[in-house]
Amino acid sequence: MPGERLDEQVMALRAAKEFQDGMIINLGVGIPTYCSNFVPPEREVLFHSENGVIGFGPIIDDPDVADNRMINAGGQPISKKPGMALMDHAESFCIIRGGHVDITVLGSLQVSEKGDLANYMIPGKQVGNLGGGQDLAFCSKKVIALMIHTTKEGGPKIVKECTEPITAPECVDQIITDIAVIEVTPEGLVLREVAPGWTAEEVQALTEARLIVPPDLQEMTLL
Amino acid sequence: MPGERLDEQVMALRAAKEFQDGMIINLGVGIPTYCSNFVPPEREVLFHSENGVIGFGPIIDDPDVADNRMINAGGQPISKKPGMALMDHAESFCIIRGGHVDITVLGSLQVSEKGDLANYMIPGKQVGNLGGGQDLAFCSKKVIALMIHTTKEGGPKIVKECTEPITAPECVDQIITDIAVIEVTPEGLVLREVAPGWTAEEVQALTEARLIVPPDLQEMTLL
Amino acid sequence: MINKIVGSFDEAIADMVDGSTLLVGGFAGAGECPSYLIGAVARKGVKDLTFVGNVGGWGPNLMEVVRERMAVILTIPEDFYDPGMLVGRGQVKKGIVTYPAAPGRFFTPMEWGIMQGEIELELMGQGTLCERIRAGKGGIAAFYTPVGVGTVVAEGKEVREFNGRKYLLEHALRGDFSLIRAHKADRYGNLVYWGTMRTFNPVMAGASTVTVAEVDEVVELGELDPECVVTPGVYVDRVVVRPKEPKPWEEAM
Amino acid sequence: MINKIVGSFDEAIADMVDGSTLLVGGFAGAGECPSYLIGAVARKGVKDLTFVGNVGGWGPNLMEVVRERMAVILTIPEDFYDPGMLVGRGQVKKGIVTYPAAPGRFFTPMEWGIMQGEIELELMGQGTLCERIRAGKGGIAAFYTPVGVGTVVAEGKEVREFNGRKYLLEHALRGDFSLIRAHKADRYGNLVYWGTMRTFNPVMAGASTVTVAEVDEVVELGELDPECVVTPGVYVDRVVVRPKEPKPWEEAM
Repeated sequence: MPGERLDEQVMALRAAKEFQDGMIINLGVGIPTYCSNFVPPEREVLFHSENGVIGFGPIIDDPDVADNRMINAGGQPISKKPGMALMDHAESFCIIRGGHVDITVLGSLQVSEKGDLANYMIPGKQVGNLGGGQDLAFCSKKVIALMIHTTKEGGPKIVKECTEPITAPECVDQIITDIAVIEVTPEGLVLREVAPGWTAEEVQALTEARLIVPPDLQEMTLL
Repeated sequence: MPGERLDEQVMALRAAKEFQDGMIINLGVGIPTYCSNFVPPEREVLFHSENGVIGFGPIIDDPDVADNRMINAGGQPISKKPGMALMDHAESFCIIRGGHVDITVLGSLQVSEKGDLANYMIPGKQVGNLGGGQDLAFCSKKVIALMIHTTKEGGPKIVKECTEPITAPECVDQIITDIAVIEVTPEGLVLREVAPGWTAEEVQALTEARLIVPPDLQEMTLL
Repeated sequence: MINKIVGSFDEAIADMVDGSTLLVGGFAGAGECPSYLIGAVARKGVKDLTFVGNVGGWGPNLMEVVRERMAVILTIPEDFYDPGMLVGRGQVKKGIVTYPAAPGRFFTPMEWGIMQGEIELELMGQGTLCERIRAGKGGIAAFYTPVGVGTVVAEGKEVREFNGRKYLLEHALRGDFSLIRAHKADRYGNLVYWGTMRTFNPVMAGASTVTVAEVDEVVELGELDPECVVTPGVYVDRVVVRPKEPKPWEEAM
Repeated sequence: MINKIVGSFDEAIADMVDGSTLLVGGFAGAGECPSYLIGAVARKGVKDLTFVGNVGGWGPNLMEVVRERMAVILTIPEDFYDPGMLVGRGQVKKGIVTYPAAPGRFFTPMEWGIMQGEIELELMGQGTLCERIRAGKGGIAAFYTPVGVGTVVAEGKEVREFNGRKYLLEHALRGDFSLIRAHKADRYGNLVYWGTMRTFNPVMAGASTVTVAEVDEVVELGELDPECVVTPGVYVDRVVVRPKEPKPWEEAM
C-alpha cells in the first residue's frame, strides 16, 4: 500500500528546491504560486511576472493594503521590494522570449513522455486560454510541470501522447507531482525521486508513459 | 540676370513655414538644424532627435552649460524643455519607422525627378554613412530635401536619375533650395516658388530634371 | 498649441464607427483597464467590432461573482467595466485575445459567443499578441517568433527555420482605436503609469489611427520627469480624465 | 546573494577572446559611450573582433581635432575613448555600423581599414541596427522592415510584399559581449540613464552572452525608483563603476 500523497504546499516546497541563487523564476497560477513561500533563505531569487514586474515581494492577503495596480499575472496583489523593476508587456516578453527566465513552474493537464505540455484547454470546455504560458513554456531555460500525478478520476496525466491540445511540444524538463519527481531526457522519462512510502512500481502504475528507473532512485527530500 | 541666392538661414526659415501646429519634426544635420530657430511663435511643434529625445529646447552654445549627456543627433548640446521625453533607440525608431514623424528635413547630395534621395555617400570618399537618415527618409509622412540648388562646381543636384547611390527611392515630397521650392508629384517636379528676382527659366537652367511650371507659380514669401 | 485633453469619454470616441478594430489595454484586472472608455463604447453601441486585448472579460454578471470571490484579498472597485461588457452586449464579432475563457466553471460572454458561432476567435499567446501590436506601432510588417510552432496557433502560418530552430511568421496588428489606461498625462499626451498598470497599455499607444488614454490625473507640462515618461505623447491623440469618485455600471449607461 | 558589481574594467571583460562579437553602446559622443570598457578591450588586445555599434569612431588622433572644433559649444572630456581606439589598433576585422566614416574630409580608422580591405563593412541604418539587436535580445529570429528596399542595404536580402508595400527581411543580431554605459546601477544590475545617454545602451543590454555596464554610480538596492528603471537587471551580468576623476588616454593604457 503506497504512502500518502504530498499536499500542494509540500509539492511547491519540493519545486522551490530547484531555485538556485540569482535565478529569475516565473510561477504560473495555481500550485506554482506557493513556491515563492519556500525559497531557501540563503538563496536570493527574483520572481518575474509576465504582466510586467520583476523582483516583487510577497503576495498581500489584506484587501485594505492591496492595490489593484500592483498585481501578479494570477491577479493577486503583490508587495514592492527593493530592487524591483516595472516594465510593459513588450519588454516583459523580450525577457521571456529571449530566454532570460531561468525556471518556469507551470501547472499542467498532461505531459507526454517527450515532454510535450498540454495545459491551455480548460477541462470540459471548448475554449482554451493561452495567456503568457505558451511563451514561457517555449522559451524558458528550464520548464517544471508541477501537478497532481493523476486526474480527479484517478486517470494518468503523464502519458505516452497528449490527448489534450498541446501548449508547447518537448518543452518540459522536469515533472514534480504529489508522488514523484521525473526528469524528461532524450531517452524518456527518468524517475528520479519518489514520495516517502512510495515505490517505483506504485508510481508507474499511475503513469501511462513508461518510467525509466535508475539505480540511484531516491526518496524525495524536502528540507 | 537672376536674383541673389538665399542664404542658409533664409532657406531654413522657408522650410520652417511648412511646420504646422502640433507636428513632430526631425531635422537632419547641417542647414536643416537652423529650422528650429524659425518656428512661427503661434505654432507649437515638437522636435524629435533620433538618438532618443522628443520635445527638447534650443541648442546650447555655451560649453560651460552644455552637458555631453544631453545632445541631439548632430552631436549638439540641447536644453531641456517642459513636456520633453527621453527614450532608447528602439522606441525612437518605432516613432520613425511607424510613421509618427510628420516632417523630416534632410540635406541632400542629389534628388531625382521621381523624388529619389541620395545623401549618404560623402563626396570624394568611398565610404558612406546611413545613420538615422535612411529610416527617416523611408518612413516620415513628409520628407523635405533642404539643399543648395547646385554643386560647388555649379552642376545640377536636382537630376533625372541620381548618379550617387540612393538613400531612399521616391521619398522626397518637397525640395527647398536657395532659389526655389519644388514639389515632387506623380507627374514630375512642379516648380511652386522661385526666390525673389528669379524666373522659372533661370531655375530650370540650373536643374537637370524638367520642371513643370504651373500658372500659379509664386515668388517665395518668407514671412 | 498642442492640447490633447478632451472633456468626456463620449467625445473621445465620438468618431468610432461600426466594424472598427479596437485595441483595448490592460491585463485582466481593474487597475490597468480603460473602464470608462469601455463604458463609452458600450453607450455608443457601435457593432461588429474586432476586439484586440488580453482577455475577453467577465461582463457585469460574472464580475459580481469575481468581486465576491476576490474580496478576501482585493477590493475590486465598482467602476471596473471590463471588455466582457462589450462582448455581452453583442458588439463584438471577433476576438483577438490570449484569454477568452474563464479559468473555472464559469462561461464568459466571449466563450458563449464563440460556442454559439457568433464570435470568431483568433487565439494566441501574450508574447505574440503584444509583439504584433508593437510591430504595428513601429512599422514592422511581420516577424518570426519561436512560440507556437507545432501547436494550434501555427495553423495556416508560415514556419521557417533559422539556425536550426523553427519559427512562425506573425504579422503586425493595428487598430482603428487604441483605448488605453495610464496614471498621469500632460497636455502633450506624455504618459506615466503606476505599478503593473503598464502591461499592454504602452504597447498599444500609437498602434491605431487614434489612441485615447484614460488617466487618473492631468498635470502641468513639465511636471512629468522626462527620464520617467513611459509613453511619449507622439503616440497619443486624446486624453480623458477619470472621475474622482467612481461611477458604478448603472450610472455609466 | 545577487551581486553583479565587479571591481575593475579589466576583470569585467577578462573572459573575452579573439574573434568575439562586441555590441558597444552609445551614439557618437562622450556622454553615452562605455569609454573605460573600450579602454579595457584595448589593453586586453583581443583581435579579430566583430564590432557592432552606431559609429566606427574617431580614434585618439582625430579625437583631438574634434575636441578642438567642438570646444566652442561642448567640452569633450579627456576620458572619452571611442570605438576608433579599437579599430585603430587593428583589433577589429568587421564593422556592423551605421556611421563608419567621418562626415567631413577626415578619414576615420574604420574608413582606412575598409579602403585597405582590412575591415569588412556591413552598413545599415540605425533603425534596422537597433531593431536587429532588440530581436536578438527578445528571441525574435528575423523581421520585415520597409527601410532600405531598393538601396545598397537590400543587396542579397529577401524582399517581400505586405499590403502592397515592399519590406526587407532582417535577421536578429547577438553578441558575445554587450558593453554598455549607464548612469546608476544597483547590485541586481538594474540601470537608469541620464538624458540622451540611452540610445543603443538599453537595446544592447541582454543581447549578448555577457552584458557589462559601465556606470557613474552604484546605489543601494531600493534607491532606484521601480517606475523609472529602464534596464531591468535580468539583462545585465556585470557592473563596473567609472573612476571619480577622469583618466586620460595615456593612463588608461
